[in-house]
Amino acid sequence: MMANSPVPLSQPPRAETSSQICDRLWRLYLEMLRIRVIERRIAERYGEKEMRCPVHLSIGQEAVAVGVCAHLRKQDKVMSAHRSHGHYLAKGGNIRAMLAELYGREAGCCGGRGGSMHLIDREAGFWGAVPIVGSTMPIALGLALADKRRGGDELTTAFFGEGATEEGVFTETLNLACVLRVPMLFICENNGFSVYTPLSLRRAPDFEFGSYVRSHGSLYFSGHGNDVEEVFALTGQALSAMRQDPGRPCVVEFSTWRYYEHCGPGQDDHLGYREAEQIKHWAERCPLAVARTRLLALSPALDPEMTAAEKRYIREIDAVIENVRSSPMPDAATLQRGVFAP
Amino acid sequence: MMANSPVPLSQPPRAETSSQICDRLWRLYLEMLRIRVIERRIAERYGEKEMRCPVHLSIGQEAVAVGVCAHLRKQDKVMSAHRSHGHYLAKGGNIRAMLAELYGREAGCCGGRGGSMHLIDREAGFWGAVPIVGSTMPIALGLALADKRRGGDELTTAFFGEGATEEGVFTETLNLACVLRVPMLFICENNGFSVYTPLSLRRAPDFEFGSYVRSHGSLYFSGHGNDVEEVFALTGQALSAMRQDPGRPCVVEFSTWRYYEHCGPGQDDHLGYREAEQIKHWAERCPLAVARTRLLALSPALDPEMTAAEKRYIREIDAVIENVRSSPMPDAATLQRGVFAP
Amino acid sequence: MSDKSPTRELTFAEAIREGTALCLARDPRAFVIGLGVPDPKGIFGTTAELAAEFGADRALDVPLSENALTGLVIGAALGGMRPILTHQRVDFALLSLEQIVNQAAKWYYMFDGRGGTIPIVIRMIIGRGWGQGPQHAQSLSSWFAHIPGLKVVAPASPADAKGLLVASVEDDNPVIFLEHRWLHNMRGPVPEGYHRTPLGECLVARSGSDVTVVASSHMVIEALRAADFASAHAGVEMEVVDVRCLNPLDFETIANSVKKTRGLVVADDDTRQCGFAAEIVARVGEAGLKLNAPPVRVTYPDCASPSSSALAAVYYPAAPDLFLAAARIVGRGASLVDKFPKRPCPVDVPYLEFPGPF
Amino acid sequence: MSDKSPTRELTFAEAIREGTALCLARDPRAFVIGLGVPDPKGIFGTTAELAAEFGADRALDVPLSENALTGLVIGAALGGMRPILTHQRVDFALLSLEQIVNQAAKWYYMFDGRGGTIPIVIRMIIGRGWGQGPQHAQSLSSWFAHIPGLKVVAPASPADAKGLLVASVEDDNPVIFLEHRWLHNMRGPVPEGYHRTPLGECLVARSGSDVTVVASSHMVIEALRAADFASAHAGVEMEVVDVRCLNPLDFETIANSVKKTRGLVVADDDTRQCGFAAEIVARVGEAGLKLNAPPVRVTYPDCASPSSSALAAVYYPAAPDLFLAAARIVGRGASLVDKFPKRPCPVDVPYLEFPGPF
Ligand SMILES: Cc1ncc(C[n+]2csc(CCOP(=O)(O)OP(=O)(O)O)c2C)c(N)n1
Ligand SMILES: Cc1ncc(C[n+]2csc(CCOP(=O)(O)OP(=O)(O)O)c2C)c(N)n1
Ligand SMILES: [Mg+2]
Ligand SMILES: [Mg+2]
Repeated sequence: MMANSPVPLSQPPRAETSSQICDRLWRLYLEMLRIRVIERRIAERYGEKEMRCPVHLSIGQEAVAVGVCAHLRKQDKVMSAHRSHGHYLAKGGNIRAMLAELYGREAGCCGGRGGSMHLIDREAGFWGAVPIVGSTMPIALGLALADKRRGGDELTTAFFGEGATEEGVFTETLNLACVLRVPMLFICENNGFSVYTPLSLRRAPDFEFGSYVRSHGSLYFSGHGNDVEEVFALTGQALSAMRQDPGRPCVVEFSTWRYYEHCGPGQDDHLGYREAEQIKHWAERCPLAVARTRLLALSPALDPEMTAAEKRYIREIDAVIENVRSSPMPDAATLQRGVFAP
Repeated sequence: MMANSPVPLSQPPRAETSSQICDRLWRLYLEMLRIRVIERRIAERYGEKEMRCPVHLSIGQEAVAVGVCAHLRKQDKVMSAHRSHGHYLAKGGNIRAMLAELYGREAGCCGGRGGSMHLIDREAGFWGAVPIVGSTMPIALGLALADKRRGGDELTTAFFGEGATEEGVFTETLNLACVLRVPMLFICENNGFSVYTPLSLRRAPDFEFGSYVRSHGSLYFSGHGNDVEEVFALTGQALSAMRQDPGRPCVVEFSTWRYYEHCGPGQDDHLGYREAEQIKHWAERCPLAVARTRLLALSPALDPEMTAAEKRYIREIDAVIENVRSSPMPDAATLQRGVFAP
Repeated sequence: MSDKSPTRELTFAEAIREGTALCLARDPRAFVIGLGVPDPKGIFGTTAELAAEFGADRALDVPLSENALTGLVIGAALGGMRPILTHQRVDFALLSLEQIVNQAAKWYYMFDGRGGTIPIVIRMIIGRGWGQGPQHAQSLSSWFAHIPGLKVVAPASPADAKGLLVASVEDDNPVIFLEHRWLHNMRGPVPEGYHRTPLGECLVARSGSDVTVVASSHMVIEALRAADFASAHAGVEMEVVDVRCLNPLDFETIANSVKKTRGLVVADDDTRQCGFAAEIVARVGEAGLKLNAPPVRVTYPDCASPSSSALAAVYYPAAPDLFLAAARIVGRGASLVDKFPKRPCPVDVPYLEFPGPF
Repeated sequence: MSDKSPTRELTFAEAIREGTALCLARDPRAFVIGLGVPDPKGIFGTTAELAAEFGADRALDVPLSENALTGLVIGAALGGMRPILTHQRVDFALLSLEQIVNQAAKWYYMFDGRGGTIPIVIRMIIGRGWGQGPQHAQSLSSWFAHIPGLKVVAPASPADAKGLLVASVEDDNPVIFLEHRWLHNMRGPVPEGYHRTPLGECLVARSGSDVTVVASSHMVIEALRAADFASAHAGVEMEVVDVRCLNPLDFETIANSVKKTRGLVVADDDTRQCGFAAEIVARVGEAGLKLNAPPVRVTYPDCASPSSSALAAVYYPAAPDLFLAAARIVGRGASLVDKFPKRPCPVDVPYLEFPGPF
């Protein structure tokens, strides 16, 4: 079985790399690679029509998930939305439960009830994803409030797309966080699109997300989301700013790009809703390629290890898929189980 | 009958005052006085239990209504919320239809169906008030959009309290206005309270309303709402800024204070939810007193005219009330009329 | 449950306040949150002095943000708290239905139990009074009862207000707690101490042999008035079933009553089409229960609630209408409706001293 | 109305697109607005190329702001426009219910006509498909039908999709236009030209003498399949009444059918409690219509819609269930249900080539 949890950064530096930087980047890279391999496999096998639910792949956006989650401990909490595979995996979510969910199996993290848009693994600190845009933001705030009241030191993080910030619930949630002084982390993945709709149809040319956020009394940072080292560093900065100013929430915005269609297993740049120049710009900034180039510059010897790791991940995901495919579907008799909690 | 429309500023200066400034202030003062007298009368007679609906008096906030509406033409459109008497009257709403509505009569502006929280007089350009906080903001935007598409030059204004800006619908509406380039005027009356709840429980200490608004790409102005000349001047500035930058909405925030309880005919400072110092501060800044003092300094001879005007307004409102009280209640047989438009 | 002084009387509002205070005292995870919770009027007295007694962080005021606030209490509940959220009017809760319906109601089911439970109580004030008008006097009880995963409670007496509130706070599911504004000042005996009324049980509030009236919330009061009159003047014995909990629904009690009386009136403080009354009539029909006459729904007409007292008088059905429906079903006494005692106060207030303006 | 080529076939989605284009061409005040309206997929083809044909300001894309957007179209309608607002799922419209219920539905009534009319059409996609799961497969038709002032339309055929859409745009009231996702790719004859189907009229989609099935939207398709089988194999003649418009409801057509058949099955693509099916059963009961057997509701069970195809198979009732209900009422043929032809495709798609993923 594959590792279910991201490699924690508190581990001692690996022997085979000399510098800590290289070591960290190597581990971040591996985690991104693992997620990429898994999602690619999902895309490849989707056409078999055995995963019978919508899938929103995060291929291209792995660096945000991995760079942010690298700072989180198991007990820290994460919530997400429709595009949550990467967050779930980076937070250490159980891969078999995820795949089983996509395959509609009993062993799925929701027993097959949710499909890809409803991932959950509370043991790994992944407290749930739902596909109504924006809706987990206040729920995550409530989780953070409960921890604060309990005197716990857990950090709660909500991942969402830039589209979610257009919903009124974003300002309401951020304001509540500021007023109630709940130090929660909001991670906005700005990939420029809400389905097919570009930002230019959703925000005025002079819209200023940073001052929007700060006007509430929240901290705000922004950076490149396809550079996992920058994501890692910026998240670290955000967390230390939060520690220095306790009770303040923080929003971090990362620019990024999805390489696949909004929903489904394919690519759709032929539809023409994204400009060729943009497409090219981002194609050159694949988060895995960026990290790989840098790693190889630091340590050329990693090249074969990369190939080996990829092969290993492929083997692992294929094994999971085969295991899941032979696992039972939910028992029809359980259909009405749990409408009410006992 | 009393005048139903605000004294238009395009009228030639009155003979009895020398300066234009004085003349304008006099007319603004008279309009505030008229509104004050009407609402005071409502408060005084509310205990008779013949006005059987909630009333949210705007006593203390007249300067905003009057100073803003003095810029508006009849065809310009206004919408408001629960505390709308002042806006309705300043826009020229029919006083008899308003009182009849409060008295639940057939002649009410809603035929008695709405009560005080549902004023309307489209002929006067008052397109409706409803008591769900924030809900007329996007409706007003839709009106403005329709005018824009028709190529009309009408201006649409939404009045609302600062509490309404906490609802998600405010940012959604403002963003839509900016994205669709609809030049609409948002007037925020910041009286510091949402019912009994002070701003300090609703916004972080470093909340910045101005940058919140501007971050959307909107214009923003703010000023003292109890000084009718400042309200008039600032609104003028706002309108010329809008003319210079076509397609941009504008939010103007006025600080003000309500002298009466949130809802009902009484004063409730004995309840202790507002600080004595604040109460004193604002008591000294009654918009009528401010204007009166200034007027008398400009033209002491106005003193008896003020007294005479007040008496006249009292007579007029009393006549309206007596007229309304003897008017018929709605016919019970009409209960289900107009569930659907024909 | 303790029942030391069953004759002690409280108002419905005081009973809610007492139940809430007991929950706050017993369970440190419980807190009350909502617009106006700690304010001088304390939501018609139901939250009065809770902040003073339990601290400001157990009785919280908030910005105007119904939607996010609902998400916040859902999350807090997932995190182990037991929030009680208040809305001063159900009409305002319309802004939060996405969270209530998509998230709170489904969470436990859709994550197959692994998402955790959402023990929240959402108090909503429904109903009329003093010309509130079209946007401050709705019920929408059938909306909530339509959603799987929501428990829906609507007490009619001070005792049940307390007992059902306590049970709602203890329940691990989201509970919609509907309070008709006309009930807050009604007095009645309320058991002292930590008293719980189980969710999901109808109460036969008055037994009778001739016709069954199914009612909830304030309509129970009207039904009992109708039953008193019917018994005293028409020799018609109306059995009044107080639904108390619209979901889960104790249909057995209703069915047993209908089997006995073979007559059915459903009284519902809501507009008619697709209202809760339709569900009761449908279930009785589906169950094949024999009726001596067609069932009757007594509801608001299908239009919004008007403000003017002249229109309110014809909009809201009351005891005489229930009596008339019952008498017609039984086939005697209908003409006596003219003898029904006049209301001692105007039609738009529950009693003469009703303070208004809300 | 022109009917040049009644045999010309279009898909349901194409029919909506055609109806919309005709409205845009005929009335310069009409425009379409909503997330994805001008995008390459054009809301399952229903808005395809409208922006190219009529200009970007007649087919608008928007930010994610369902609530304000609804207010915006209400205001635009007051200002003389005739907006068609689209939601890709009814579930998203939950964010806008305050505007729909408090404002759009009540405006004309609560201002006693002086507020003006709100001619808006709100298209909402309902229903399942490809494992959408708990938050993307609701119906909520009874919610809308419960609100006075909303017209609620749910076509079942391409012809009605076009005709009812045109009539909805022409109507001066807010119209909730419900499109079941499984219908979009179904083909059927569609009249050419500016064709209008009046709101508020049920259609007897198939006549029969033994039992009435009342259905709307996709359930009509299932009912017709059931009726074909019942007639061919069990000698049971099911009359299928397609509701088409849930409010205002043409109960007369339903009552006439029930009077004839003395049997009632109500098929509803929604959960059961307080659903629209309850309203039909209640009305039939209240009207005192004689039935040979108790009425039956065929609905979803009272739980959220699960994603897995194994659960979908038991969650969604289909033609065999309707046949079984009808056969039991009539008292013959029930055992033939085992002979019901198997679906030619998996249970979670309407037909084998259903593209998914939405
Ligand atoms: C409230 C709501 N409205 C609309 C949708 C349909 N929808 C699903 S994902 C999505 C795009 C959201 O964009 P963004 O938040 O930027 O996330 P991304 O898909 O780009 O990762 C939309 C509009 C939804 N799920 N919920
Ligand atoms: C959506 C909604 N939530 C709550 C209320 C109850 N309510 C009525 S007025 C009001 C205060 C609003 O404050 P503000 O907007 O500042 O206006 P003000 O009363 O100060 O003029 C509240 C909370 C409401 N009417 N609508
Ligand atoms: Mg995006
Ligand atoms: Mg205020």
